[in-house]
Amino acid sequence: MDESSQLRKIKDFLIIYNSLTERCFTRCVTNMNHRYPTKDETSCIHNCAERFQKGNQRFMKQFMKMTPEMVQRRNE
Amino acid sequence: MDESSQLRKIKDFLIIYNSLTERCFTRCVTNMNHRYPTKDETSCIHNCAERFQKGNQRFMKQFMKMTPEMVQRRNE
Amino acid sequence: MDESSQLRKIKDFLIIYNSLTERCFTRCVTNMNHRYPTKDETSCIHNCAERFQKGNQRFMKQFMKMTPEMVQRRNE
Amino acid sequence: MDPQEAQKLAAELEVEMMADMYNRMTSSCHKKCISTRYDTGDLEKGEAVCIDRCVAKYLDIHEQIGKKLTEMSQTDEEAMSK
Amino acid sequence: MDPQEAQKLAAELEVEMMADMYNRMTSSCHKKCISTRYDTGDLEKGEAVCIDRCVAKYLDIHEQIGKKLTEMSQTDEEAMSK
Amino acid sequence: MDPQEAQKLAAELEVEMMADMYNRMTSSCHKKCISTRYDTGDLEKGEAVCIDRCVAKYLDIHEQIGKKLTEMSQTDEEAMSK
Repeated sequence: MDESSQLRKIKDFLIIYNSLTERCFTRCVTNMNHRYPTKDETSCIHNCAERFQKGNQRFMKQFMKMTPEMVQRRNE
Repeated sequence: MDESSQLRKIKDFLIIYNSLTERCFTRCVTNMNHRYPTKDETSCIHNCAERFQKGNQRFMKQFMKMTPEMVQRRNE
Repeated sequence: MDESSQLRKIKDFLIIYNSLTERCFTRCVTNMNHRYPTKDETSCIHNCAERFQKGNQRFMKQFMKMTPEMVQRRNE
Repeated sequence: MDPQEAQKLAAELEVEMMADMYNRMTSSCHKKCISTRYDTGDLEKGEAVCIDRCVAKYLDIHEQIGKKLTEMSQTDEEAMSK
Repeated sequence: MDPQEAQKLAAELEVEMMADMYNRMTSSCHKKCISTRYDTGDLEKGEAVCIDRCVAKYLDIHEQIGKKLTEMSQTDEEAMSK
Repeated sequence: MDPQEAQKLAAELEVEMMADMYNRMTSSCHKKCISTRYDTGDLEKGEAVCIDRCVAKYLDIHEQIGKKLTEMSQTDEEAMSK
Protein backbone atom coordinates (compact mmCIF):
# COMPACT_ATOMS: atom_id res chain seq x y z
CA MET A 1 0.00 0.00 0.00
CA ASP A 2 1.43 3.42 -0.90
CA GLU A 3 1.57 6.35 1.50
CA SER A 4 -1.39 8.20 0.05
CA SER A 5 -3.86 5.31 0.51
CA GLN A 6 -2.40 4.64 3.97
CA LEU A 7 -3.22 8.25 4.93
CA ARG A 8 -6.75 7.77 3.52
CA LYS A 9 -7.14 4.67 5.71
CA ILE A 10 -5.96 6.53 8.82
CA LYS A 11 -8.34 9.39 8.01
CA ASP A 12 -11.30 6.98 7.60
CA PHE A 13 -10.45 5.40 10.97
CA LEU A 14 -10.22 8.78 12.69
CA ILE A 15 -13.56 9.93 11.26
CA ILE A 16 -15.24 6.77 12.58
CA TYR A 17 -13.50 7.24 15.92
CA ASN A 18 -14.64 10.87 16.24
CA SER A 19 -18.20 10.20 15.18
CA LEU A 20 -18.46 7.18 17.47
CA THR A 21 -17.40 9.29 20.45
CA GLU A 22 -19.92 11.97 19.53
CA ARG A 23 -22.84 9.59 19.11
CA CYS A 24 -22.18 7.41 22.15
CA PHE A 25 -21.46 10.42 24.37
CA THR A 26 -24.68 12.11 23.25
CA ARG A 27 -26.74 8.99 23.95
CA CYS A 28 -25.10 7.62 27.08
CA VAL A 29 -24.24 10.72 29.10
CA THR A 30 -27.47 12.27 30.24
CA ASN A 31 -26.50 14.55 33.09
CA MET A 32 -23.53 16.56 34.30
CA ASN A 33 -23.97 16.02 38.02
CA HIS A 34 -20.65 14.17 38.12
CA ARG A 35 -17.21 14.97 36.77
CA TYR A 36 -16.31 11.32 36.07
CA PRO A 37 -18.36 8.86 33.98
CA THR A 38 -20.62 6.77 36.24
CA LYS A 39 -20.68 2.95 36.14
CA ASP A 40 -23.90 2.98 34.09
CA GLU A 41 -22.51 5.52 31.64
CA THR A 42 -19.30 3.52 31.18
CA SER A 43 -21.19 0.31 30.51
CA CYS A 44 -23.49 2.11 28.04
CA ILE A 45 -20.45 3.61 26.25
CA HIS A 46 -18.83 0.19 25.82
CA ASN A 47 -21.98 -1.44 24.46
CA CYS A 48 -22.64 1.53 22.22
CA ALA A 49 -19.11 1.46 20.75
CA GLU A 50 -19.28 -2.29 20.18
CA ARG A 51 -22.65 -2.08 18.47
CA PHE A 52 -21.68 0.81 16.26
CA GLN A 53 -18.49 -0.96 15.25
CA LYS A 54 -20.37 -4.19 14.46
CA GLY A 55 -22.95 -2.13 12.60
CA ASN A 56 -20.16 -0.46 10.61
CA GLN A 57 -18.72 -3.82 9.62
CA ARG A 58 -22.14 -4.99 8.47
CA PHE A 59 -22.62 -1.76 6.47
CA MET A 60 -19.25 -2.17 4.79
CA LYS A 61 -19.90 -5.83 3.95
CA GLN A 62 -23.32 -5.13 2.43
CA PHE A 63 -22.03 -2.05 0.59
CA MET A 64 -19.20 -4.10 -0.94
CA LYS A 65 -21.74 -6.70 -2.03
CA MET A 66 -24.04 -4.14 -3.65
CA THR A 67 -21.63 -1.77 -5.44
CA PRO A 68 -20.42 -4.08 -8.23
CA GLU A 69 -24.05 -4.45 -9.45
CA MET A 70 -24.55 -0.70 -9.20
CA VAL A 71 -21.39 0.12 -11.17
CA GLN A 72 -22.30 -2.49 -13.78
CA ARG A 73 -25.80 -1.05 -14.24
CA ARG A 74 -24.37 2.44 -14.59
CA ASN A 75 -21.96 1.36 -17.34
CA GLU A 76 -24.60 -0.47 -19.37
CA MET B 1 -14.46 27.75 -18.17
CA ASP B 2 -11.12 26.47 -16.88
CA GLU B 3 -10.65 23.02 -15.34
CA SER B 4 -10.51 24.21 -11.73
CA SER B 5 -13.93 25.93 -11.83
CA GLN B 6 -15.36 22.98 -13.74
CA LEU B 7 -14.26 20.68 -10.89
CA ARG B 8 -15.85 23.10 -8.40
CA LYS B 9 -19.10 22.88 -10.38
CA ILE B 10 -19.01 19.07 -10.40
CA LYS B 11 -18.32 19.08 -6.67
CA ASP B 12 -21.27 21.42 -5.98
CA PHE B 13 -23.53 19.14 -8.04
CA LEU B 14 -22.36 16.02 -6.20
CA ILE B 15 -22.89 17.63 -2.77
CA ILE B 16 -26.47 18.53 -3.74
CA TYR B 17 -26.99 15.03 -5.14
CA ASN B 18 -25.71 13.35 -1.96
CA SER B 19 -27.66 15.58 0.40
CA LEU B 20 -30.83 15.20 -1.65
CA THR B 21 -30.61 11.42 -1.43
CA GLU B 22 -30.04 11.63 2.31
CA ARG B 23 -32.95 13.97 3.00
CA CYS B 24 -35.48 12.31 0.73
CA PHE B 25 -34.50 8.80 1.89
CA THR B 26 -34.82 9.85 5.54
CA ARG B 27 -38.26 11.37 4.97
CA CYS B 28 -39.79 8.96 2.47
CA VAL B 29 -38.59 5.55 3.61
CA THR B 30 -40.23 4.78 6.91
CA ASN B 31 -39.87 1.04 7.32
CA MET B 32 -37.59 -1.76 6.27
CA ASN B 33 -40.19 -4.46 5.80
CA HIS B 34 -39.33 -4.62 2.10
CA ARG B 35 -36.06 -4.86 0.21
CA TYR B 36 -37.29 -2.79 -2.75
CA PRO B 37 -38.83 0.70 -2.58
CA THR B 38 -42.64 0.48 -2.53
CA LYS B 39 -44.84 2.42 -4.96
CA ASP B 40 -45.64 5.03 -2.31
CA GLU B 41 -42.00 5.43 -1.40
CA THR B 42 -40.99 5.85 -5.05
CA SER B 43 -43.63 8.50 -5.64
CA CYS B 44 -42.59 10.33 -2.45
CA ILE B 45 -38.93 10.22 -3.53
CA HIS B 46 -39.72 11.76 -6.91
CA ASN B 47 -41.82 14.58 -5.48
CA CYS B 48 -39.24 15.19 -2.76
CA ALA B 49 -36.36 15.43 -5.28
CA GLU B 50 -38.35 17.75 -7.53
CA ARG B 51 -39.31 20.04 -4.67
CA PHE B 52 -35.83 20.21 -3.25
CA GLN B 53 -34.40 20.98 -6.66
CA LYS B 54 -36.99 23.72 -7.27
CA GLY B 55 -36.29 25.00 -3.77
CA ASN B 56 -32.56 25.05 -4.52
CA GLN B 57 -33.12 27.07 -7.69
CA ARG B 58 -35.22 29.57 -5.76
CA PHE B 59 -32.52 29.81 -3.04
CA MET B 60 -29.82 30.44 -5.63
CA LYS B 61 -31.89 33.08 -7.44
CA GLN B 62 -32.70 34.99 -4.25
CA PHE B 63 -29.12 34.66 -2.98
CA MET B 64 -27.78 36.10 -6.25
CA LYS B 65 -30.24 38.99 -5.92
CA MET B 66 -29.23 39.77 -2.33
CA THR B 67 -25.43 39.42 -2.37
CA PRO B 68 -24.54 42.52 -4.45
CA GLU B 69 -26.27 44.75 -1.84
CA MET B 70 -24.50 42.89 0.94
CA VAL B 71 -21.06 43.23 -0.64
CA GLN B 72 -21.72 46.91 -1.35
CA ARG B 73 -22.74 47.62 2.26
CA ARG B 74 -19.63 45.82 3.51
CA ASN B 75 -17.34 47.93 1.34
CA GLU B 76 -18.91 51.26 2.33
CA MET C 1 3.13 33.61 13.06
CA ASP C 2 3.68 32.24 9.55
CA GLU C 3 1.11 32.51 6.78
CA SER C 4 -0.12 28.94 7.02
CA SER C 5 -1.10 29.17 10.71
CA GLN C 6 -2.62 32.60 10.07
CA LEU C 7 -4.87 31.01 7.43
CA ARG C 8 -5.78 28.25 9.91
CA LYS C 9 -6.77 30.94 12.41
CA ILE C 10 -8.93 32.77 9.87
CA LYS C 11 -10.56 29.47 8.90
CA ASP C 12 -11.33 28.64 12.56
CA PHE C 13 -12.89 32.08 13.01
CA LEU C 14 -15.03 31.72 9.88
CA ILE C 15 -16.28 28.27 10.93
CA ILE C 16 -17.36 29.66 14.31
CA TYR C 17 -18.95 32.65 12.57
CA ASN C 18 -20.92 30.45 10.15
CA SER C 19 -22.07 27.99 12.78
CA LEU C 20 -23.06 30.79 15.13
CA THR C 21 -25.27 32.35 12.47
CA GLU C 22 -26.84 28.98 11.73
CA ARG C 23 -27.60 28.14 15.36
CA CYS C 24 -28.84 31.55 16.43
CA PHE C 25 -30.95 31.98 13.28
CA THR C 26 -32.52 28.55 13.78
CA ARG C 27 -33.38 29.29 17.40
CA CYS C 28 -34.35 32.96 17.27
CA VAL C 29 -36.24 33.30 13.99
CA THR C 30 -39.46 31.39 14.32
CA ASN C 31 -41.67 32.74 11.57
CA MET C 32 -41.37 34.31 8.14
CA ASN C 33 -44.26 36.74 8.39
CA HIS C 34 -41.81 39.62 8.10
CA ARG C 35 -38.97 40.38 5.71
CA TYR C 36 -36.86 42.20 8.34
CA PRO C 37 -35.85 40.83 11.74
CA THR C 38 -38.29 41.98 14.44
CA LYS C 39 -37.17 43.72 17.65
CA ASP C 40 -37.56 40.49 19.63
CA GLU C 41 -35.62 38.48 17.06
CA THR C 42 -32.78 41.02 17.01
CA SER C 43 -32.49 41.02 20.78
CA CYS C 44 -32.54 37.19 20.83
CA ILE C 45 -29.81 37.09 18.15
CA HIS C 46 -27.53 39.40 20.15
CA ASN C 47 -27.93 37.45 23.39
CA CYS C 48 -27.51 34.16 21.55
CA ALA C 49 -24.28 35.31 19.85
CA GLU C 50 -22.88 36.64 23.11
CA ARG C 51 -23.68 33.43 24.99
CA PHE C 52 -22.26 31.18 22.32
CA GLN C 53 -19.09 33.21 22.16
CA LYS C 54 -18.70 33.17 25.96
CA GLY C 55 -19.42 29.44 25.85
CA ASN C 56 -16.76 28.97 23.19
CA GLN C 57 -14.19 30.79 25.31
CA ARG C 58 -15.02 28.59 28.28
CA PHE C 59 -14.75 25.46 26.09
CA MET C 60 -11.36 26.51 24.79
CA LYS C 61 -10.06 27.34 28.28
CA GLN C 62 -11.17 24.01 29.74
CA PHE C 63 -9.91 22.09 26.70
CA MET C 64 -6.48 23.73 27.03
CA LYS C 65 -6.44 22.78 30.71
CA MET C 66 -7.34 19.13 30.03
CA THR C 67 -5.25 18.25 26.97
CA PRO C 68 -1.77 18.23 28.57
CA GLU C 69 -2.94 15.48 31.00
CA MET C 70 -4.48 13.56 28.12
CA VAL C 71 -1.35 13.73 25.96
CA GLN C 72 0.78 12.73 28.95
CA ARG C 73 -1.40 9.71 29.73
CA ARG C 74 -1.26 8.64 26.09
CA ASN C 75 2.53 8.76 26.03
CA GLU C 76 2.97 6.81 29.23
CA MET D 1 -3.71 23.17 -14.51
CA ASP D 2 -2.35 20.47 -16.80
CA PRO D 3 -4.73 17.68 -17.93
CA GLN D 4 -2.95 15.05 -15.83
CA GLU D 5 -3.40 17.06 -12.63
CA ALA D 6 -7.06 17.73 -13.51
CA GLN D 7 -7.64 14.01 -13.97
CA LYS D 8 -6.00 13.23 -10.64
CA LEU D 9 -8.18 15.84 -8.88
CA ALA D 10 -11.31 14.47 -10.57
CA ALA D 11 -10.46 10.96 -9.36
CA GLU D 12 -9.87 12.25 -5.81
CA LEU D 13 -13.20 14.09 -5.96
CA GLU D 14 -14.99 10.87 -6.96
CA VAL D 15 -13.48 8.98 -4.02
CA GLU D 16 -14.33 11.83 -1.64
CA MET D 17 -17.96 12.02 -2.81
CA MET D 18 -18.35 8.23 -2.62
CA ALA D 19 -17.08 8.43 0.98
CA ASP D 20 -19.52 11.27 1.69
CA MET D 21 -22.42 9.23 0.28
CA TYR D 22 -21.36 6.22 2.34
CA ASN D 23 -21.18 8.29 5.52
CA ARG D 24 -24.62 9.80 4.97
CA MET D 25 -26.02 6.33 4.25
CA THR D 26 -24.62 4.75 7.40
CA SER D 27 -25.80 7.70 9.49
CA SER D 28 -29.31 7.49 8.03
CA CYS D 29 -29.54 3.69 8.29
CA HIS D 30 -28.11 3.70 11.80
CA LYS D 31 -31.01 5.88 12.87
CA LYS D 32 -33.55 3.67 11.13
CA CYS D 33 -32.13 0.29 12.19
CA ILE D 34 -30.16 0.33 15.39
CA SER D 35 -31.87 0.48 18.76
CA THR D 36 -30.66 3.13 21.19
CA ARG D 37 -30.93 0.87 24.22
CA TYR D 38 -27.35 -0.11 24.90
CA ASP D 39 -27.82 -3.01 27.30
CA THR D 40 -25.70 -5.31 25.15
CA GLY D 41 -22.90 -4.89 22.62
CA ASP D 42 -24.36 -7.31 20.09
CA LEU D 43 -26.42 -6.54 17.01
CA GLU D 44 -29.77 -8.29 17.08
CA LYS D 45 -30.85 -10.43 14.11
CA GLY D 46 -33.54 -7.91 13.12
CA GLU D 47 -31.04 -5.06 13.18
CA ALA D 48 -28.68 -6.92 10.83
CA VAL D 49 -31.49 -7.65 8.37
CA CYS D 50 -32.58 -4.02 8.58
CA ILE D 51 -29.04 -2.82 7.77
CA ASP D 52 -28.83 -5.07 4.69
CA ARG D 53 -32.17 -3.86 3.33
CA CYS D 54 -31.45 -0.25 4.21
CA VAL D 55 -28.13 -0.23 2.31
CA ALA D 56 -29.72 -1.88 -0.74
CA LYS D 57 -32.67 0.51 -0.71
CA TYR D 58 -30.47 3.56 -0.17
CA LEU D 59 -28.35 2.68 -3.20
CA ASP D 60 -31.47 2.10 -5.34
CA ILE D 61 -32.87 5.45 -4.36
CA HIS D 62 -29.52 7.20 -4.89
CA GLU D 63 -29.60 5.86 -8.44
CA GLN D 64 -33.22 6.94 -9.02
CA ILE D 65 -32.49 10.44 -7.77
CA GLY D 66 -29.44 10.64 -10.03
CA LYS D 67 -31.65 9.87 -13.03
CA LYS D 68 -34.28 12.37 -11.89
CA LEU D 69 -31.70 15.16 -11.50
CA THR D 70 -30.27 14.47 -14.97
CA GLU D 71 -33.79 14.52 -16.40
CA MET D 72 -34.64 17.79 -14.65
CA SER D 73 -31.45 19.54 -15.78
CA GLN D 74 -32.15 18.50 -19.39
CA THR D 75 -35.67 19.95 -19.20
CA ASP D 76 -34.16 23.20 -17.84
CA GLU D 77 -31.64 23.40 -20.66
CA GLU D 78 -34.31 22.80 -23.28
CA ALA D 79 -36.47 25.51 -21.71
CA MET D 80 -33.54 27.94 -21.76
CA SER D 81 -32.53 27.21 -25.35
CA LYS D 82 -36.03 27.98 -26.65
CA MET E 1 4.87 29.68 1.58
CA ASP E 2 5.38 32.50 -0.93
CA PRO E 3 2.95 35.48 -0.82
CA GLN E 4 1.32 34.50 -4.12
CA GLU E 5 0.45 31.03 -2.86
CA ALA E 6 -0.84 32.49 0.43
CA GLN E 7 -3.10 34.85 -1.52
CA LYS E 8 -4.42 31.98 -3.64
CA LEU E 9 -5.18 29.91 -0.52
CA ALA E 10 -6.90 32.88 1.12
CA ALA E 11 -9.12 33.32 -1.94
CA GLU E 12 -9.97 29.60 -1.95
CA LEU E 13 -10.80 29.80 1.74
CA GLU E 14 -13.20 32.69 1.10
CA VAL E 15 -15.03 30.72 -1.61
CA GLU E 16 -15.17 27.62 0.60
CA MET E 17 -16.57 29.57 3.57
CA MET E 18 -19.13 31.33 1.38
CA ALA E 19 -20.24 27.90 0.12
CA ASP E 20 -20.42 26.65 3.72
CA MET E 21 -22.57 29.63 4.73
CA TYR E 22 -24.82 29.05 1.72
CA ASN E 23 -25.26 25.37 2.56
CA ARG E 24 -26.13 26.10 6.17
CA MET E 25 -28.60 28.77 5.05
CA THR E 26 -30.42 26.51 2.59
CA SER E 27 -30.55 23.71 5.14
CA SER E 28 -31.96 26.04 7.81
CA CYS E 29 -34.46 27.70 5.46
CA HIS E 30 -35.54 24.37 3.99
CA LYS E 31 -36.58 23.26 7.46
CA LYS E 32 -38.45 26.51 8.10
CA CYS E 33 -40.14 26.85 4.71
CA ILE E 34 -40.70 23.59 2.88
CA SER E 35 -43.48 21.22 3.86
CA THR E 36 -42.55 17.59 4.39
CA ARG E 37 -45.70 16.26 2.73
CA TYR E 38 -44.48 15.12 -0.65
CA ASP E 39 -47.79 14.68 -2.47
CA THR E 40 -46.70 16.95 -5.30
CA GLY E 41 -43.38 18.03 -6.80
CA ASP E 42 -44.28 21.72 -7.00
CA LEU E 43 -43.37 24.48 -4.59
CA GLU E 44 -46.44 26.25 -3.25
CA LYS E 45 -46.71 30.03 -3.47
CA GLY E 46 -46.31 30.42 0.30
CA GLU E 47 -43.18 28.27 0.26
CA ALA E 48 -41.57 30.42 -2.42
CA VAL E 49 -42.32 33.65 -0.49
CA CYS E 50 -40.97 32.03 2.66
CA ILE E 51 -37.70 31.11 0.90
CA ASP E 52 -37.20 34.66 -0.37
CA ARG E 53 -37.76 36.18 3.08
CA CYS E 54 -35.70 33.53 4.79
CA VAL E 55 -32.65 34.12 2.56
CA ALA E 56 -32.90 37.90 3.02
CA LYS E 57 -33.28 37.58 6.80
CA TYR E 58 -30.48 35.03 7.08
CA LEU E 59 -28.06 37.36 5.28
CA ASP E 60 -29.12 40.32 7.48
CA ILE E 61 -28.51 38.31 10.60
CA HIS E 62 -25.21 36.94 9.31
CA GLU E 63 -24.09 40.55 8.93
CA GLN E 64 -25.31 41.56 12.40
CA ILE E 65 -23.51 38.63 13.98
CA GLY E 66 -20.31 39.53 12.12
CA LYS E 67 -20.45 43.03 13.62
CA LYS E 68 -21.21 41.64 17.07
CA LEU E 69 -18.23 39.25 16.93
CA THR E 70 -15.88 42.04 15.84
CA GLU E 71 -17.19 44.24 18.67
CA MET E 72 -16.74 41.46 21.22
CA SER E 73 -13.19 40.66 20.15
CA GLN E 74 -12.26 44.35 20.42
CA THR E 75 -13.64 44.52 23.97
CA ASP E 76 -11.58 41.42 24.81
CA GLU E 77 -8.40 42.95 23.43
CA GLU E 78 -8.97 46.19 25.34
CA ALA E 79 -9.55 44.21 28.53
CA MET E 80 -6.33 42.27 27.97
CA SER E 81 -4.21 45.34 27.21
CA LYS E 82 -5.23 47.06 30.45
CA MET F 1 5.02 10.86 -2.54
CA ASP F 2 8.32 11.46 -0.79
CA PRO F 3 8.57 10.67 2.96
CA GLN F 4 8.83 14.35 3.92
CA GLU F 5 5.58 15.22 2.16
CA ALA F 6 3.86 12.17 3.71
CA GLN F 7 4.96 13.31 7.16
CA LYS F 8 3.65 16.82 6.52
CA LEU F 9 0.27 15.44 5.36
CA ALA F 10 0.09 13.16 8.41
CA ALA F 11 0.71 16.14 10.71
CA GLU F 12 -1.98 18.17 8.92
CA LEU F 13 -4.38 15.24 9.25
CA GLU F 14 -3.78 15.08 13.00
CA VAL F 15 -4.54 18.79 13.41
CA GLU F 16 -7.65 18.49 11.23
CA MET F 17 -8.98 15.49 13.20
CA MET F 18 -8.28 17.20 16.52
CA ALA F 19 -10.25 20.22 15.27
CA ASP F 20 -13.07 17.88 14.16
CA MET F 21 -13.17 16.23 17.59
CA TYR F 22 -13.20 19.65 19.27
CA ASN F 23 -16.08 20.86 17.08
CA ARG F 24 -18.15 17.75 17.78
CA MET F 25 -17.44 18.11 21.50
CA THR F 26 -18.51 21.76 21.67
CA SER F 27 -21.63 21.02 19.64
CA SER F 28 -22.57 18.10 21.90
CA CYS F 29 -21.81 19.97 25.14
CA HIS F 30 -23.58 23.10 23.95
CA LYS F 31 -26.75 21.06 23.59
CA LYS F 32 -26.33 19.50 27.04
CA CYS F 33 -25.30 22.63 28.92
CA ILE F 34 -26.54 25.87 27.44
CA SER F 35 -30.11 26.99 27.86
CA THR F 36 -31.99 28.03 24.73
CA ARG F 37 -33.76 30.93 26.40
CA TYR F 38 -31.84 33.94 25.17
CA ASP F 39 -33.09 36.61 27.55
CA THR F 40 -29.57 37.56 28.56
CA GLY F 41 -26.12 37.34 26.97
CA ASP F 42 -24.39 36.00 30.07
CA LEU F 43 -23.54 32.41 30.92
CA GLU F 44 -25.08 31.31 34.19
CA LYS F 45 -22.91 29.76 36.89
CA GLY F 46 -24.49 26.33 36.38
CA GLU F 47 -23.85 26.49 32.66
CA ALA F 48 -20.17 27.23 33.18
CA VAL F 49 -19.77 24.31 35.62
CA CYS F 50 -21.63 22.08 33.17
CA ILE F 51 -19.25 23.04 30.33
CA ASP F 52 -16.18 22.24 32.45
CA ARG F 53 -17.51 18.81 33.43
CA CYS F 54 -18.77 18.07 29.93
CA VAL F 55 -15.37 18.77 28.32
CA ALA F 56 -13.57 16.64 30.92
CA LYS F 57 -16.04 13.77 30.54
CA TYR F 58 -16.01 13.96 26.75
CA LEU F 59 -12.21 13.64 26.67
CA ASP F 60 -12.32 10.70 29.13
CA ILE F 61 -14.85 8.91 26.98
CA HIS F 62 -12.96 9.68 23.78
CA GLU F 63 -9.96 7.96 25.35
CA GLN F 64 -11.99 4.94 26.50
CA ILE F 65 -13.50 4.51 23.05
CA GLY F 66 -10.04 4.71 21.48
CA LYS F 67 -8.89 1.83 23.68
CA LYS F 68 -12.05 -0.17 22.92
CA LEU F 69 -11.60 0.25 19.16
CA THR F 70 -7.96 -0.85 19.36
CA GLU F 71 -8.98 -3.87 21.43
CA MET F 72 -11.75 -4.80 18.97
CA SER F 73 -9.50 -4.52 15.92
CA GLN F 74 -6.93 -6.78 17.60
CA THR F 75 -9.59 -9.41 18.32
CA ASP F 76 -10.63 -9.21 14.66
CA GLU F 77 -7.08 -9.69 13.43
CA GLU F 78 -6.53 -12.66 15.74
CA ALA F 79 -9.77 -14.21 14.49
CA MET F 80 -8.70 -13.72 10.90
CA SER F 81 -5.20 -15.13 11.39
CA LYS F 82 -6.55 -18.37 12.88
